[in-house]
Amino acid sequence: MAKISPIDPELVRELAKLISETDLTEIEVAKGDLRIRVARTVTANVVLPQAAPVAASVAALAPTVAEVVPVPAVVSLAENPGTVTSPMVGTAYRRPSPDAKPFIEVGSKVQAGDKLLLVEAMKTFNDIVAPRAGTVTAVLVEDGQPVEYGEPLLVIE
Amino acid sequence: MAKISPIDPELVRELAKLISETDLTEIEVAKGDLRIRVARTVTANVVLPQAAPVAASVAALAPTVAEVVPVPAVVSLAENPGTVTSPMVGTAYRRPSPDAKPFIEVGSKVQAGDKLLLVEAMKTFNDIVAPRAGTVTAVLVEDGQPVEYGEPLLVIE
Amino acid sequence: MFDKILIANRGEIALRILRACKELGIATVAVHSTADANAMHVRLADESVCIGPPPARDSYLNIPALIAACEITGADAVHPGYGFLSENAHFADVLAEHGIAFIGPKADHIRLMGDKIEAKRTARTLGIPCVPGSEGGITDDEEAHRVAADIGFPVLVKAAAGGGGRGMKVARDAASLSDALATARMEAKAAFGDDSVYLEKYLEKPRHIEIQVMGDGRGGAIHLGERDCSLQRRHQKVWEEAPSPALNRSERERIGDVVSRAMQELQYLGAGTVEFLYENGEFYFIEMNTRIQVEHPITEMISGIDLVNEQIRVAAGAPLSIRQEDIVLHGHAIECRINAEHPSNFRPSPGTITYYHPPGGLGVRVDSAVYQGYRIPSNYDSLVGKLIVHGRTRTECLMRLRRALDEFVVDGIETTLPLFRALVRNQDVQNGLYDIHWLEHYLEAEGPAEIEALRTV
Amino acid sequence: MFDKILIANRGEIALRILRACKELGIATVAVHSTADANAMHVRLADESVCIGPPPARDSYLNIPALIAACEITGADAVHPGYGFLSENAHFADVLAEHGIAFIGPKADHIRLMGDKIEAKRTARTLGIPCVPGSEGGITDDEEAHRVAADIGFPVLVKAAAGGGGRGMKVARDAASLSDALATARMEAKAAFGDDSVYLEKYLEKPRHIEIQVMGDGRGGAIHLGERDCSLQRRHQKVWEEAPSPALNRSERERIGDVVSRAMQELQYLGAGTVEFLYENGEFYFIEMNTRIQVEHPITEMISGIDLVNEQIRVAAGAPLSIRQEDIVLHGHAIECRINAEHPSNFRPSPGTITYYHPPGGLGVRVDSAVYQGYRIPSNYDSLVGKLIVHGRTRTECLMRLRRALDEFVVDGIETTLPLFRALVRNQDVQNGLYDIHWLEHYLEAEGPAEIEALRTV
Repeated sequence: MAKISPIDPELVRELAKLISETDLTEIEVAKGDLRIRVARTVTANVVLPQAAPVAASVAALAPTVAEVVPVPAVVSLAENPGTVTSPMVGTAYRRPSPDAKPFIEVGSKVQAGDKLLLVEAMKTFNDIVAPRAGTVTAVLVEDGQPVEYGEPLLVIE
Repeated sequence: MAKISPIDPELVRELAKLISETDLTEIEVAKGDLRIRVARTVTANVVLPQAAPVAASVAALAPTVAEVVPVPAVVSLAENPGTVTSPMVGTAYRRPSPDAKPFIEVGSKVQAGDKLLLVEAMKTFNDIVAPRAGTVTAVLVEDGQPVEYGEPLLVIE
Repeated sequence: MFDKILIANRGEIALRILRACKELGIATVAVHSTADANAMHVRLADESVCIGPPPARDSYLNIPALIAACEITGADAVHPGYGFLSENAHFADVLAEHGIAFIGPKADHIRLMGDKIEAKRTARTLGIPCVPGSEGGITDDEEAHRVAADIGFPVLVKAAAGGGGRGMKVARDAASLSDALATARMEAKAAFGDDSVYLEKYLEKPRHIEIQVMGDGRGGAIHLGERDCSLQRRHQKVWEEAPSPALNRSERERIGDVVSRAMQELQYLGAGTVEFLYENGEFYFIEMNTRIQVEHPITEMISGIDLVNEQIRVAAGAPLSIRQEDIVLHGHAIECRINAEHPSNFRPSPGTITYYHPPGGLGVRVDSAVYQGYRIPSNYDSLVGKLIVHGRTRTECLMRLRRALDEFVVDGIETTLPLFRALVRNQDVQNGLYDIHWLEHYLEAEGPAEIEALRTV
Repeated sequence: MFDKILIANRGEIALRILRACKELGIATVAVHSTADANAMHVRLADESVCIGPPPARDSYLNIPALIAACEITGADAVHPGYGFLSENAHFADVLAEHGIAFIGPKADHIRLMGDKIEAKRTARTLGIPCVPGSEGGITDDEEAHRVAADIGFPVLVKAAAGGGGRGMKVARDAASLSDALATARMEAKAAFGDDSVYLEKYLEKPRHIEIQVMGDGRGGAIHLGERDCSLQRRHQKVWEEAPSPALNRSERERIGDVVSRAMQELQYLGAGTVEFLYENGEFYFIEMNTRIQVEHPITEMISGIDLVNEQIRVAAGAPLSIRQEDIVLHGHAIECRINAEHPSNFRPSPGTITYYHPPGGLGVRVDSAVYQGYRIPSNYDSLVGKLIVHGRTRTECLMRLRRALDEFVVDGIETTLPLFRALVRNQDVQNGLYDIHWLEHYLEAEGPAEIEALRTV
């Protein structure tokens, strides 16, 4: 025990290099009875409470606050490559006319170019078509729902 | 194990050196039944640029800015247990009268209670005496220099 | 004019004075305790001197330290702000002995108004209306009825030797006066061994109305209208407005005229405030504050006069920059004192401000010495800042205050912002229908729930 | 009054409009590009709609998106701010077709003033002074001398077919006119194959002076005095003040009267600005802006009129809230446009604001949509905020501006704050002695060194 140091500085240094290179926060290695664990706390990201406080205080104060689009959700859905977002502000419609049946439902198989929805803006109905083939796994808007630019409409997987 | 201290200070020191060298915040090493874990909290320096920007902009803008007491220096000196600080605002004098020689010089050996300086405030001369015996290792004020509360006057080691 | 002014105060008022000095081209010396080394006024001053440890008695109230700070910096005048040494006649005397100007009234006037009994006597002599009552003790019921009829019901029957509420009875009409007299006498006899009582007009729902005055010390004095500071909690002003929603122009001119003539006679110097209770069209003198007040900005907003600038000028011997006839009051102003306190239970909340964003835009003024990253020390008062809003009408002012309160962000500590968000939405406040008891009642009733609802959503 | 206003803009003017709406109790809709999702006006609005990707043509200039945003939110009016669609008559027309009010002038007036030649012809018809010159081309030297004597020297000889400075000569007196004519003709002939020239009064050191007007659209119109915007860099206003240090009261009233009568005749609706060059006591029309301007706050500060509030009211059909005779201008106001640019070489400096502390206190107004942690996008203009300062006199205003600039902290990006710190200390600026070329000359001479010296110490 006393004779050899259990520490292999080179090993630790190597792990340290790896950890910073890979952006990991922890590496644990075990071999035989040797176990080494290195960790690094990512530099406390001076989290400026930007959005939170202002939004909070505003929300607190405006009892008439309307539904604000839930930005975080939008962002994560928008990042999904299968999400079809609205190319414009307007009103989304799921069927060609009030009596018709919807263009698609969850589970519908679509080909690239298939009509999925209409978005009406300035009395003009704009077709929203499938960018690729696949199955509709989620429809995120109601018939007649207002949508803003970039708002997720549905997901094709 | 019970006979000898399980702590090997050298080992810990070695790990400490490694941790600061590598910018890690944690290292854990286990070999056999020995397990050592060292960690370091990187003081999440939420560096709020308080003093700096304001001071900078002020300094930048007031060409008449007077000498502002270098607070950081004061703080570190003030933390030295041998530092004698001014108990009041006033003017420090190093000698009892303009012609006399200074009470002390760097290198003077002093006993607790020995007179070191005078601080004059409102035409009253207040004795500054040695809080303990020792050798004067630094005199930080000039004769006739204005001093503020808590300003380091001299150091006795 | 002065060359260098030492600001013998801290917090927002120290910054307010510093700004006035800078705008006059006068050099500034900030003094501070060790707890205030990072204060905004210290950072912005031309020079700063640490005058002692955190306790105020060892620093901001430490006269020798302040004199020494003047001496080592060569300051030729001291502005005391409010609180601390601002109404300390001895401090004014000591400064005079050292050849340093005190930016405030003459020491004699500080002394006079500091003695509450002497102040009332002087007010009466100067023609300032006081609470009417019997001159001295009354032992005769018939005399009591005569006096009561004279001052008008309701009257308060008080034990002449009394205090602390004992032996005090309210008589609402002549019929109940005899009873009240008998009971008060009995209690007075039992409590103090003396059954003589005196009568005083009883004010049920008074407002707190104060008149801002400014004098040149040589018999020139003007008034700048009133402030209504009725919204108080534990005798602390919370919300102030100018003009008062309760006064009309002729009332304003009448009381202003009385007060400014009194100040002329007194040869008053500098800024001062004559405080009154006001009920049913009548004013009753309470006291006079011989200093700048926390709520002075609302008067500045409606009069266009920089009161601290004016204080400095007249202290330096200059005449008043304005005559009474030049003063035109424009619009309406409200000040909210935002404290580092829980908004409904008022527990102090010192700590570090982690995010700070003051409101801006037209008609919005923020007087505050805090900044993001500033730690509010627990040694002093809890004032975070004053939000002052001006509008062309009281309605516009209230709407603007509401939007400014909605923009104001102070994180990391509790503040009384939600209290003000509740007040600005309150019907009574909107209608200006409140007296000095209103806020206490509100806080005992629906207040806390309404305030809590406006903290976060 | 409107129930819900959609603010078709971003940045500080979007926030300015939002504040006016809140103070009128009108619900607000913010629109924004994806780059502005975290903008202050978005956070403070009652509702917000993302209208497109960062490029302005796809978002803030995207008329169908804005109409759709009105439709899905039920907004009954649109305030266009300045820039973007604010002077787009087509946008006003489309809004009208959709039954949505445009908070701005009638589309015809936008169109009229958007056509520079038509605007000048109209101005002349309405009695607004323009740069005098020959009516058309001159071929006869004698006629040229007669016209030159009439309009006064110096005169500019310009090729009638010309442009781009070619064929332009300045004649400072009658003696040099013949030479100038000959040279100009020769150059004109060579360049354009046509030697006819025309004469125009040559302004050597004009100031930029503009008159703020407000009309009710039914023949009621007032003016609110002038703004002096002579301190410009590359035709961008940098520092504006009101009133102009160069105008006296009678000049102000004379030009104000001319302009307001013209607006009455035009039946102009809403806020507008008539811009002039001013030299030797004479005004020369440049153009009219049919929108609220960046520098509108200085007029608000001296007039006490909330211009955006007034815009909204008159757009809703209300009469003007003030008559010409009610307008009294008080004191002096200066605005500094603080940009995210290097202060002496003006390289844009987008990025994240790591520390933000605006100045406060008496007479200081900050109109800004930034906050600590805000990232200034590189897609739009670089305006960080406007510092607007008011004082009872120009001197007080300058002193206050200086102290406010000293308090202002914006870290993390370069800003033009040091430029203003240099300007407020400059003797010419202090004396009000500058023309539209002054700032360019200053920046070519001692400016950069002085500005750099005021960046940090």
